[in-house]
Amino acid sequence: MIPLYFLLWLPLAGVLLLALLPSYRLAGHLNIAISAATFAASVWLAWDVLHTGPELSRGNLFYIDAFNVYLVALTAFVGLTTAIFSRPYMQHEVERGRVGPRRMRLYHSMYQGFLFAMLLALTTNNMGVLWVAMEAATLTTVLLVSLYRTPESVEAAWKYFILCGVGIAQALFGTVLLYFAAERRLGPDRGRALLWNVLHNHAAQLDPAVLTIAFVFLLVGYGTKVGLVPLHNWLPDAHSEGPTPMSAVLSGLLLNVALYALVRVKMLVDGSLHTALAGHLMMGFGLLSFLVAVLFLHRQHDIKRMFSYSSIEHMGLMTFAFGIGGALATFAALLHMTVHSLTKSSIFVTVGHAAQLTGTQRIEHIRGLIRTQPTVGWGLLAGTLAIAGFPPFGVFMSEFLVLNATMKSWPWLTLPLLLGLAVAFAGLFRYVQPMVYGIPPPGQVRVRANMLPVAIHLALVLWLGLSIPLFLAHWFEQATQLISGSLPL
Amino acid sequence: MADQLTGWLFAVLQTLLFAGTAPLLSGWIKRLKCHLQNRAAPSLFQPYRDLAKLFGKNVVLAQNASWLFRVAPYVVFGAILLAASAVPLVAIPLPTAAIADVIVLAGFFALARFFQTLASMDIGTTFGGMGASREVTVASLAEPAMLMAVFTLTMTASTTNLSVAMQHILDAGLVLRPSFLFAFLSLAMVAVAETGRIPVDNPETHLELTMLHEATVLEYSARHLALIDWAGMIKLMIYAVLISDIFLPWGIARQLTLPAVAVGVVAVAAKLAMLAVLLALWETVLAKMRLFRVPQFLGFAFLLSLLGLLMHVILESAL
Amino acid sequence: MHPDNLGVFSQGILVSAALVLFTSFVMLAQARIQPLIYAFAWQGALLSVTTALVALVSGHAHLYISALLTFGLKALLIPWMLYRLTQRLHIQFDVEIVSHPSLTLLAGAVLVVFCYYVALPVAQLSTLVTRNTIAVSMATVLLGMLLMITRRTAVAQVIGFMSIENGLFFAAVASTYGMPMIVELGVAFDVLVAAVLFGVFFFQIRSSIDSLDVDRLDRLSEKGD
Amino acid sequence: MLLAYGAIGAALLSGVTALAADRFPAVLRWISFTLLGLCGLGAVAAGGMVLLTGERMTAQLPCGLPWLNWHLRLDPLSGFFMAIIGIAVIAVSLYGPGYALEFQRPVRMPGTGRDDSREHFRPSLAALGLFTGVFVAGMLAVLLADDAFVFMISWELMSVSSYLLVAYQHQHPANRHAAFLYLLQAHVGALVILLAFGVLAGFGGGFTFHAMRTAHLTPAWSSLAFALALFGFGMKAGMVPLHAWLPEAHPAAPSHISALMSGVMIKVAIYGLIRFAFDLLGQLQWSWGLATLTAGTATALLGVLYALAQNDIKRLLAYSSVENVGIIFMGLGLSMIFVATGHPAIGVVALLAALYHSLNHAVFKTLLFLGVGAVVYRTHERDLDHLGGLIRRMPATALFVLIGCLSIAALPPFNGFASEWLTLQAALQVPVLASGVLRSIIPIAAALLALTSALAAATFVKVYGVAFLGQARTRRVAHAREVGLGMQAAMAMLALLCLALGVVPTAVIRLLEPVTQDLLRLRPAAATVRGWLWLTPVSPRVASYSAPLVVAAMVLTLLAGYLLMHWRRPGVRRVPPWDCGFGGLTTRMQYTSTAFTQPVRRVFAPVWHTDERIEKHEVAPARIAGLRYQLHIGDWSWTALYEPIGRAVLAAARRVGRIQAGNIRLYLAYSFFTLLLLLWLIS
Repeated sequence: MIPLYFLLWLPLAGVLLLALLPSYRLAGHLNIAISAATFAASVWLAWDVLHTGPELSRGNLFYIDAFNVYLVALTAFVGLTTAIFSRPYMQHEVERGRVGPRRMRLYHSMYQGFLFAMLLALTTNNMGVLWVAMEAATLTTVLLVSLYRTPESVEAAWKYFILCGVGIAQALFGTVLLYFAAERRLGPDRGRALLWNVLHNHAAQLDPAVLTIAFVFLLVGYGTKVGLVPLHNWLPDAHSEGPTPMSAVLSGLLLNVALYALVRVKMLVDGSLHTALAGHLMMGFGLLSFLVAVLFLHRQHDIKRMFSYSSIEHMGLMTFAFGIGGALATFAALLHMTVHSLTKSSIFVTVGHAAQLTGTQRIEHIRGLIRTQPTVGWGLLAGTLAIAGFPPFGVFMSEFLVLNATMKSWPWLTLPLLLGLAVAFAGLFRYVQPMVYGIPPPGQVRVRANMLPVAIHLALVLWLGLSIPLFLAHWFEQATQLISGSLPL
Repeated sequence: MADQLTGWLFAVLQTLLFAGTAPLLSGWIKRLKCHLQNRAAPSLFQPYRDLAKLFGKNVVLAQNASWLFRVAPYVVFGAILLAASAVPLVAIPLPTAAIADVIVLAGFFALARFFQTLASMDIGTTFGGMGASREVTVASLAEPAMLMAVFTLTMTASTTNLSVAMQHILDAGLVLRPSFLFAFLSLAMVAVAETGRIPVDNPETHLELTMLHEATVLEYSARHLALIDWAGMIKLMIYAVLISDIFLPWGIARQLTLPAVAVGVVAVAAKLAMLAVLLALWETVLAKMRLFRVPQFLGFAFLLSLLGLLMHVILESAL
Repeated sequence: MHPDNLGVFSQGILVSAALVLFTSFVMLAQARIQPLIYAFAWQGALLSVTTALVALVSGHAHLYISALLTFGLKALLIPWMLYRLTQRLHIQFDVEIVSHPSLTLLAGAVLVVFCYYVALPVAQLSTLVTRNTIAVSMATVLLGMLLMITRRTAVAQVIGFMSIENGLFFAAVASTYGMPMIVELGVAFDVLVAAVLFGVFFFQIRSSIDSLDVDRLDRLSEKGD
Repeated sequence: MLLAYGAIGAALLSGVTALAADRFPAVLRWISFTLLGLCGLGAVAAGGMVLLTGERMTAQLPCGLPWLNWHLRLDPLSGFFMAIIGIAVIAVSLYGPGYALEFQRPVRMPGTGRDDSREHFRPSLAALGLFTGVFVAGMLAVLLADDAFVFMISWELMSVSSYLLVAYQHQHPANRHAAFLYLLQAHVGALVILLAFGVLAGFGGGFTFHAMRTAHLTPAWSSLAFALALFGFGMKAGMVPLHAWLPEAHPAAPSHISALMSGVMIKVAIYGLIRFAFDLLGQLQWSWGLATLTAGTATALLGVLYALAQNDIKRLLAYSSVENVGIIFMGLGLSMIFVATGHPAIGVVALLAALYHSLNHAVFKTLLFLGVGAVVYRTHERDLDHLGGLIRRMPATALFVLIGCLSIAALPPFNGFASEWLTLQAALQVPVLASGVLRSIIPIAAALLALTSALAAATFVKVYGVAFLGQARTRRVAHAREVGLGMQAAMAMLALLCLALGVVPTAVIRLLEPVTQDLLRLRPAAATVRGWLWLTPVSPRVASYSAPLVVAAMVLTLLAGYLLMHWRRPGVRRVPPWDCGFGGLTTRMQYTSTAFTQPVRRVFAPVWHTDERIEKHEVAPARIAGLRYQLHIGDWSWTALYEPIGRAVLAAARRVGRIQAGNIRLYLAYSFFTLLLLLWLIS
């Protein structure tokens, strides 16, 4: 459990430290250092869990199993790479005078705060604390969305704040009902009644009626944060208006965490209901989000906004897959979580550079990236290909599995899925291609770009696409077994 | 072994016969036409004289003519000659018929046309291009009709090998087949188009608006021109022989004995003479049609052959 | 159940529950900013009273703490902050036009019925004194949302948001005698931070569109062309 | 198998080495292309070995999913296509080093100012080399794949890399548009193929081809699967009306890539269809055959008609690829029909014809694209109406292209003729069929095939006549020079192959025996019964063709004629062209390609979206000083199919866009009502 404490205390310390540190240059380095340490801790933790199996911390406050440990590692990793990217990027922003040093302090400290909130949400064993952490994640990021203080960013932040706040509130109500149901069964020792492992063990005894209502509230609540249509409206705004590193972690991580919470809940509900209600609801929402987002892709003017819609699309796909349930689908969804967050964050990194070197986020003003700065151009192209599900990138593998699972259990739903994939692809490419190709407009200049994160991420995605390393496969299988109760094949 | 050798020998002889008598046929046709249009007729051997004269002359070549222009006549002649060698003229047992069946025959014609049209474009004159363009248009419309007609026959005989087909028809004896009727008509029309006769083309004229084939040979002279003209005559004869020997093969020699072959020669001569009369009449009665009426003409030919095919499928599938 | 076969405190709980719900309706109907804040404060106070009563009935000591917490936070601190803000933004006397107020109230009433209908199966199970309060709290939550939907000023929306929080808290207290302490604290902390942030945002919005009318925040949309 | 690995490895390696090419161009020209050549040799060797021994080799790579490794397999069918790819790749690797010089000199960017520093740029050689390598590797990998997963991966790899090559010269908007269209259609096709595999896998319980072979499908399901496959692979192969991307994309790429795409990539699609229909699905149904035959006929005819109407020489070649794909499809369709109706012997002939034509088309289309590439390389002119007279400037290229034209126009004794002859022979065997419908439809298809080949001949008379014969129409063309030896060698090799494949068809058929053995459990016994000299597809009695003798006879007659003519040399006088005595011949009097096709355009008018404009510049009534003629030939599939779909999607997007109205209260209302709805649902 030692690594766990490191994992949580490091970012928490970071919050205070960075809040006090005046020099933003130094803060940038420190930010990287802390994230690196956190990542190391997560790896250590993963190592432990991989060898000794699920762990329950003293006081039952934390519970680490295969499902969340790999998300922890992923979160810490993306946190690190994004931090690496954010240092030069934000410096450049300061030089452009979009943010002042004081706000940079806020930025850095909130960055760590956000990481902390997510790690807490992932590792905690207490549904209540999970809720608190999710809310905290919102609170820490909401000020970062409006970091530039432009009217758009403020508007985006406000919507983000209100919608997520209200949504999360529903989730809390669901949690209360959950507690209510559990506490009536587990009786006296109230403290344990919200512990996930306890709930999971006694899921069968929980009262279905209550849990159904609870699930609805939790679905709407956490679903808002996952960005399920029609609760998604905050997402494109928030992702497109904040500073790019934020967009990267929001798209890459926050959505994952929310989905994680939703899946945890689903596991409980399934245990109690013995009907596929939860699954069907998730499938419905997933499919709807997928299809709607796909169409939105065709009406974009802002490059970051476009990719946030693609995040909605992929989240919808994952939700759908988790909804289907079976081992294969779950495996696919887990894999898709990983590859999507890797790819999407790398895309946002690239997009950030692109926006800096053209000085705009308007798609129609970005042209000929490959000429101006080949690394950025190719990076964007590769990332888009990857996210559009072209082999040999990992996204293809997961989508392949999702389709596969769908064909097995819901053959006719493969049609809308395929249609959606095609339309989504068209939507992405009709905008991306002119940006990377062609002749750059005057005044488009190279910038100091750190493409290392992109390279690493894409390389990883490629690796996952060609062959899943054994330990990872092992993890996925454990997690699959945990969630769906059976092994893939 | 011995009879094989005689077979090949005979094949060569027959080919020479083909080449040798082709001018005679066109001379005969010319003569008939003159009589019909009561003009003073040239001698039956006029074509030979023309050829001989042309062979004797020096070649006058355009400055910018390329090697292709000079090779083309030989290729054209060669291709047509090969085609001739594959068609049973007087006797059925023809080893060369196995080398090239009907489809290959069409292929040879196409080859000849390909080179002739190319050559006509080589100099870069307007007439050349015009001729080539029209020639290929007409040809590409004639080809399917012809193949369709041939299919009808070959489906009856279930072979594309000419001598085998004729054998089969002879063995079947005198059978009236509706399909053959249509096939005959369409093949005749195609032949008219392919050999550049009225009403599709007019070999006698050099008027810009009317000529197809002639436009492609304007720049040629002397031996080149001779070869091309000769090839044209052979082509005409091939079509005539095809029609006559396929639709009324009687008289053609079945084995290579002298009397049989003699009978064959006479028979084929008679048949060709008759056909020539028909052609002459036809050319006298009809007038050259506008270029863009030709597609309709050939379309009709295609329709006929299609009908023939359907007749075969519907009425004769029992036969 | 009939109130008359209950203890006086239990009756008190029911009464205050009713009052909480009533305050939500008041807020829904209230067009002026300042009275809205007062109503909100009253709701907080009633909430803490309820909590105290529940603590008294059920004898859970830790509920007293949360009662105090609630009172401090939701009856005093947050209303006060909001009040100060409205003063500093000079909007305390603003009156906003609520479209079809009566219709809104009617909708609220329907909502209550709906919530009762939904919560019925849950209520059947409950052995607690305060069994039907789940419906009430759910209603409070939904009424809060309704408030947010019908109001255009940011302040009103915040109050709606807070009243949703109240509803949640009420649910927690009334249906399950409160959540585990750590969760309580966490939630309270979150609410506090949220309140502060709202304060910040008023100014940001004000400075960006020099008004607090959220309907004018519609730059980001996909309507275009 | 090792050879195949080696080939793929070499291809990838050449791609990797090319990365250095931006700094040292020589690397690309010498190392990368050499490796590519090795790859080609390896592929040919691997394919040839399998074809000669007729054995199958399988392997598994520890990649992919934990429970689904990569299954690979090399059997005669894949071997044959591997050999095809190999040949083309060898040619390209010979051609490349010379051709790549084209991209070393900076190119002017259109639309930028004179004194602009960005006016010139150098296309990245690294990208060119890298993607070429990956492209080739992808194609080879598709052939090796033995489970749907590997198949899809390598398939998409092939598509993506070729897409990047199409977009290589992306300074031209047209190329960008072409690339987008290409990738989009490729992706859609891939998804459909995936669905087809999914149906099979659903019944077979696994994504390995082995499992699919053992799957037992109901006729309805297998028909569905086949329909999907036909759609997917047809889209890649350029089946009408899914062909729209092909004439856009193939010309856009650098010529040697166009050669690969047109020559072999669409063959990979054909391979996919054969593998799917004949191997995986097994039980063929004659209705599929009919569908394929009809599609093929339409494709062939429309393809050639569109080709005929083109003036851009590379576009023209692309359309003629569509035509040839149609011919191949006809062969496949016939084969399906005959096999399904219980005449495997004839089915084999048809299948042979299809395979044979795939090989031939690969050879002569590659040759033609390389030749045209040479022309473009020297003249920077793709419009036929600006070329002319090249036979005198580039004699070698002219000769090779002539051979290519003869082959593609299906003229004896070249290879194109042999395969079309086989197709016709197969079609002529209809009397054996019981169904009168088939017996009347198939001959019509055959006749249309004849029409197609005649039109093809017309097309290439036009190409050769306008581009290589006559007089040069522009100054640049008039000063064109012959290309380097490497490029000539590539073309020479292919030209020889054209002749060889045409002259000894029996040898090719011998090679193909194991393939048919594998697919239809039957060898084309009759075809070579009378020895290598005679090709007798069904039986000597029914039909026979002896290309060697034809060639011999032809050579003899030519020699004889030549000697006869020249035994005493009558002089040759060079004079100005006669031209019916008009004289004053200028290059502008020549028939242009537009003029050449006018009669055909008029005959088949409804096929095109023709937009013909004549602007008269009249100085005085009835005194015309100048005429301006412009003609635009449109593809009807656009207005009929693609534009409506695009519009529909955009309309849907617009509708959906309304829900994101920007008003936060609206959004709140959404979640509010969602909540209510769900609550209402559950209770």
